[in-house]
Amino acid sequence: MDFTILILVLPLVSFLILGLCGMKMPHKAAGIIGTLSLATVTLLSYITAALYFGAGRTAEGIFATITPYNYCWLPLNGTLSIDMGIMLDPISVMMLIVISTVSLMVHIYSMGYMKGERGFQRYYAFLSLFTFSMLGLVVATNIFQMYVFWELVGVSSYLLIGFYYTKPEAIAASKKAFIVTRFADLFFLIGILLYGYYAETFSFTPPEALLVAAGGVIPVALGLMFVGGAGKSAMFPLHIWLPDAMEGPTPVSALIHAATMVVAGVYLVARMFGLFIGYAPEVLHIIAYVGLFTALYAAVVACAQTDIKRVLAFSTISQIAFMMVALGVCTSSDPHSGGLGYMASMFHLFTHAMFKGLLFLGAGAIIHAVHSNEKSQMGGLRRYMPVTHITFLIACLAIAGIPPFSGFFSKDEILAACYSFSPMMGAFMSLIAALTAFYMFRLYYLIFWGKSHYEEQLALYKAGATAHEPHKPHEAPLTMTLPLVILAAISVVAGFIPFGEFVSSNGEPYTIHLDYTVAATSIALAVGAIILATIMYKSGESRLTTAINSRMGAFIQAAYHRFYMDEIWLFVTKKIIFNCISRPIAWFDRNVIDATMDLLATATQKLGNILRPMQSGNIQSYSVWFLGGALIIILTLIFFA
Amino acid sequence: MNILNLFVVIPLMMLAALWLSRGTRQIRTVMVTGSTLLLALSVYLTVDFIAQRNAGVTAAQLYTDSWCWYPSLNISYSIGVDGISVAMILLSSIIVFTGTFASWNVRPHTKDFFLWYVLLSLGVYGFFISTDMFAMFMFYETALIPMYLLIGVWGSGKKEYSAMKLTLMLMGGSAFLLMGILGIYYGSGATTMNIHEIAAKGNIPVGLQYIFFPMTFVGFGVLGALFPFHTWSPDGHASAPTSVSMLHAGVLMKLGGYGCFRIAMYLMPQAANDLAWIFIILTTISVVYGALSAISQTDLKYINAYSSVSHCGLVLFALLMMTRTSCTGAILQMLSHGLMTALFFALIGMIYGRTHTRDIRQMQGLMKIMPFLAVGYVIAGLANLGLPGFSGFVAEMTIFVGSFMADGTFHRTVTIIACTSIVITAVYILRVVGKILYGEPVNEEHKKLTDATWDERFTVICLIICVAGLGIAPMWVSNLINNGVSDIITTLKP
Amino acid sequence: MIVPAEFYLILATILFFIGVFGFFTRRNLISLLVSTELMLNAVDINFAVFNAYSHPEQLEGFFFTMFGIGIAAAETAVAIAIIINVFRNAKSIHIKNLRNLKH
Amino acid sequence: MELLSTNILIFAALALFMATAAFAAVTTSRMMRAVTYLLFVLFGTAGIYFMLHYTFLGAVQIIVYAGGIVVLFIFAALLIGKGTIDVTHTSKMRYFAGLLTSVSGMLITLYLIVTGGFSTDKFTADGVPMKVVGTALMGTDKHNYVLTFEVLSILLLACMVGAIMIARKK
Repeated sequence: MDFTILILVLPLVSFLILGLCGMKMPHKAAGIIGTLSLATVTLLSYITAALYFGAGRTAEGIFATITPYNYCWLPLNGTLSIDMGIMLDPISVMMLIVISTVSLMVHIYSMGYMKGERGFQRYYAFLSLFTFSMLGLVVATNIFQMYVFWELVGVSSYLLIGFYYTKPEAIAASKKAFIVTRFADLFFLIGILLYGYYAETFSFTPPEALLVAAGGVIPVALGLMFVGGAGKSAMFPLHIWLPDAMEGPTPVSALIHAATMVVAGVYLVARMFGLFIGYAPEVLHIIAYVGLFTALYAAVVACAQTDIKRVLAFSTISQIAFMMVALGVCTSSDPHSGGLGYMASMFHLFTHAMFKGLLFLGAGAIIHAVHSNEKSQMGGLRRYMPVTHITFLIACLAIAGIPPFSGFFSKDEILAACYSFSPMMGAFMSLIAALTAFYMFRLYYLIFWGKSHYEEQLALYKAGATAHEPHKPHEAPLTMTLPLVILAAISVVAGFIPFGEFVSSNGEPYTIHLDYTVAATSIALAVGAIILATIMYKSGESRLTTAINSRMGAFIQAAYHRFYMDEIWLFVTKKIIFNCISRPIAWFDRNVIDATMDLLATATQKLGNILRPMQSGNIQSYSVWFLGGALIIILTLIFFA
Repeated sequence: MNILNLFVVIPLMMLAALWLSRGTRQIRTVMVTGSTLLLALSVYLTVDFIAQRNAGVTAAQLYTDSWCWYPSLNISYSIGVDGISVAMILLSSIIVFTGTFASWNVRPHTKDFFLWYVLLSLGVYGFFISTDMFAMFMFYETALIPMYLLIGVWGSGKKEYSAMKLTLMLMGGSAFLLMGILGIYYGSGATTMNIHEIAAKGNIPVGLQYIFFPMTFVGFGVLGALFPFHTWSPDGHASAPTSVSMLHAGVLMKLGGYGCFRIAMYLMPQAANDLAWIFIILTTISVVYGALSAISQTDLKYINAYSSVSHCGLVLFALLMMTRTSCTGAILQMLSHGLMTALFFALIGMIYGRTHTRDIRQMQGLMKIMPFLAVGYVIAGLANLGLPGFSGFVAEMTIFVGSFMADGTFHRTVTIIACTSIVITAVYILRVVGKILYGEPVNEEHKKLTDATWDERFTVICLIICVAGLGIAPMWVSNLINNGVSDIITTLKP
Repeated sequence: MIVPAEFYLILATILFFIGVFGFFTRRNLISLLVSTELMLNAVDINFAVFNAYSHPEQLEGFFFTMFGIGIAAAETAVAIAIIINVFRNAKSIHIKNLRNLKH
Repeated sequence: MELLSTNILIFAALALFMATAAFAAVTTSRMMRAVTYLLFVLFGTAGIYFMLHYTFLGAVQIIVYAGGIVVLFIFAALLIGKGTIDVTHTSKMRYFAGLLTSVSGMLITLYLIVTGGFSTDKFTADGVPMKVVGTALMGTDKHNYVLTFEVLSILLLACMVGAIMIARKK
């Protein structure tokens, strides 16, 4: 599998070419270079997957972990070193496919979406950098390599969110995203340090004896690593950066903030799954509860948002929380008893990447058409944008969990895992799944059905009420619709992939079988939610909607403001850290420490001023002092010598 | 002839040539030739040193030579380098080289500026090649004095005040240092000033070590921006001209860490072990406090100066942890911080030269006006906040992993505290980047400004290549300094 | 009866310190010079007395006194020249007015 | 009583006269008077030299000091302010500081002289013959002073030139 190095090298080369001499290239050339390199990477990833899974299982019945490259990059001491390499195992191969597929779609899509934008070459350079980092992250051979690429992913996300660097919101959002995730990464780093110290290695398979000897430290280390993962994967309360990150170009949101980077935290927990199960099952349960709360919170908030990308962002948070919950409810590594969640989580990661990517790209097409993110500017678009409409509908059905779309299968596995953990957990998760269906269809109806904003404006224009003719929404160009169609196709069929055959918690094959009670419940709930959404939103705001709005106004307002989490964070950072810590420290430095130093200087000067009159140039006073001094010396000599 | 002598001889010849030269053109020719020679020489030295090490030469010091200056006090001009010094010499050469280009258009009194500049670098080189305490001290002072004039004459803002403050505080430090050196000399029996001979004897009484270790450490620590003796740094850096800031933050502050390691800790291991905790607390404060102070500054140079306090604090912090990994990390951090901060100061100088303000509230949207400088600034910022692929990450990670290896809960706790600085660093770097580079340009005056000229581009690109090079391939540094560090660590932790 | 040497010394001491007192307290350049002469005289007396009482076989004190007188003459001449010049420039010989040399 | 021999009586009178004149010289407020009192002191000093039988020295004292230097003083005093310029003292503070230091200095010195114990046994009333003085001044042996003499003469010359240069009108 020596060629796998190309998977990493190609995006990097493309980044360097575009980054260094992109400015001198025509837009088209830059786009083609980026897309071609990515297409090659995608092809290589598929070949890798084919070869890897095609090679068959070992005697133990698992897919062997292959490490074609592993070099010592930086030796730290006798036992520890930071290695760089490529490791292939079922989940990393699966991630390769997810990342390269979505990334390729986004590359193609961006050719249309970003056409004519200032900094087009830069955009492709950053995309390549991101793809490189994300691929490096998933094939990491050890936790430190993962951390290295983790940081790189963070910075590419920063650069891409801040792509429109003249927009104040984008600047603020990029800063926020980087700092919040960096804050979480601090815990990740501390976790790594603890882990490395006690396990004496950064690899994923440490010697068991050392871990047992370390005792209670390993759960702490793993918990800290999870905090890092929570930062990237936007778990409550570190989720605040993700909705703001929607200020970036929409394809970027699709790639980074829906399909790939944000699931890095899930991937991290999955990567360390063996350790979690073996040494820190209680931490896994904490993860489950954090995930549950996040899923619920995000789903509720999503119901009240008006910006379509924000709705999708909260939906993403909620869905990632689903994956986290699925990992958290695992109680053993046997998929047949308690370990189902692992497979479910990975499966959901896979399907979610496809349909959420599709949703974002669809949203991008819509935004491209109406030049706004606000739902009030939309409505009735199904007539103008048929392809987008159909693909968006497919994605909505997938995320709502309607068979035979892919989301149904993966979500069903998660729910099954939750029910087997505890019925309470399962019930909550079913409820959230229903909420998901509700807010997705609310979004769907608000965009594609109801009164057309364009027609209203046109009517106004014709009546002479507005001065300029409204812009007519139009279907996106082929470069944009093609990825939509491809992703939609994948979303339709992905559910039938025998995912358990490839990925499971202990590596052994697992045949997915539906738990019909769970499936029936969730379908019923989803359909119910969709019907409710249809009643409420199909033709604009119905009576029911108004009634609900007036009854629960305060709650909806709170949800619209995301339960004021941003304000709390802003208070903590702005008021407490900036005004109550940094300012006083800076003041302290200038006025206490520096002043002390200055005081030494001024004291010397004052003393000099006191002594200066003695140096008057007046011979008489000199001689008085001289004689006085001489007398003192003489007296000393007389009486002490 | 010993190759190391060239590091003193070439600057001396440059001084003579500068003195004789007339007109900017000749001065530039002398400077470029000289600094290029020095750079080539130090690259050669590095390569040759690594080659010798790989060939199995294990002597602690290579290229040693000694010439007695003043027999009655056993002062001699002894030279010799180990890996740490080689690394530092390489760093100095890079900074001197790029600094020359960064001060391409310095005015007025171009000739005098470069005379002092070369004298300063002479002191720096002399310090790193010496193995005699007194010679080191002498070169150290040689490096300090020109700083006063360079800031006082060619600086900006409150330059006289800053120059005076900087010089006085560093001189205060060197007073302690001199006492420390004399203490070491007499404590070890007054037979030699050579560091390695004293270390080999290891006979300084513990009582004396307790007195003279803090003196020496603080003496060098002032230069290494040890809390609470760091306050010269913000004012000094803010007022210094670009290339002086580069050389000062990039190299001169490293003299502090180097001296702490080479003289204070190496010669007085017992006291270093027993008293480390005090200084670990101080350096931890430096690390976090410097970073926190940087958040609310509004002057670009102040931000960077406080950032230097934080990063240099990390150097001393890692040295005091006294594990091999952490000390390797400290050396890496010296290199890395030297390069990064030089890059930063160079860029700030270039931006200031155009906008005539360093107040971040008065600048906006520079990315559109001067894309090259702005991109350079972003890269410098990312390197500073420890992005993988740049030197800062390598250094910080080595330090954190190494410090974590040190025994004791105390060490681990302070390591975790020090780790928080990476988040705080991100905050102040991104704050500045967001404020001055992004957004739409608002100031009409600024819209007319031009992007970097060729000499500025050259400076910036050189430094970025160095920073990235060190960050992508850090292995060779470990190879280079391994022996040097383990010598000292073996003395410290037998 | 010979006058004891101490008597002379006491007299010289008294004269010397009267001169010192004058030097410390007078404000007029000429008065200062007068005080200086008093001190010089006292010292001259001492030289002569020590010579006469301790080493009469050699004449070192004797000649020291003589040369002292000579040098006093020279010194006075120069000093008075300076005082006159100062007076001509500053219109005063009060030392409180003579501060221009300081700056 | 032997203590009150003629010599001692003469010395006492001389000493009293000199001390009084000296004190008057530094306290009088008229410049001419100060110079006159100084003249008295100088004459007294010559008397002291005569008592020591250093007659040549006494003569030099009268000729050079009393005759030469005092004339210079008088000229200066007259040139500057017709002798009317007052010679008042400095500030009270400095007056007392000066008084304190001089008195304490005097007391310490007197204490040392009184407790020191000088031998007076070598004193002879022979005086110094002129021939000895002359040969010693012009001789080149040990304890001869021709070099000093010549140096002094050059000094005097230099002073003369210097004084003229300084006092000359521009």
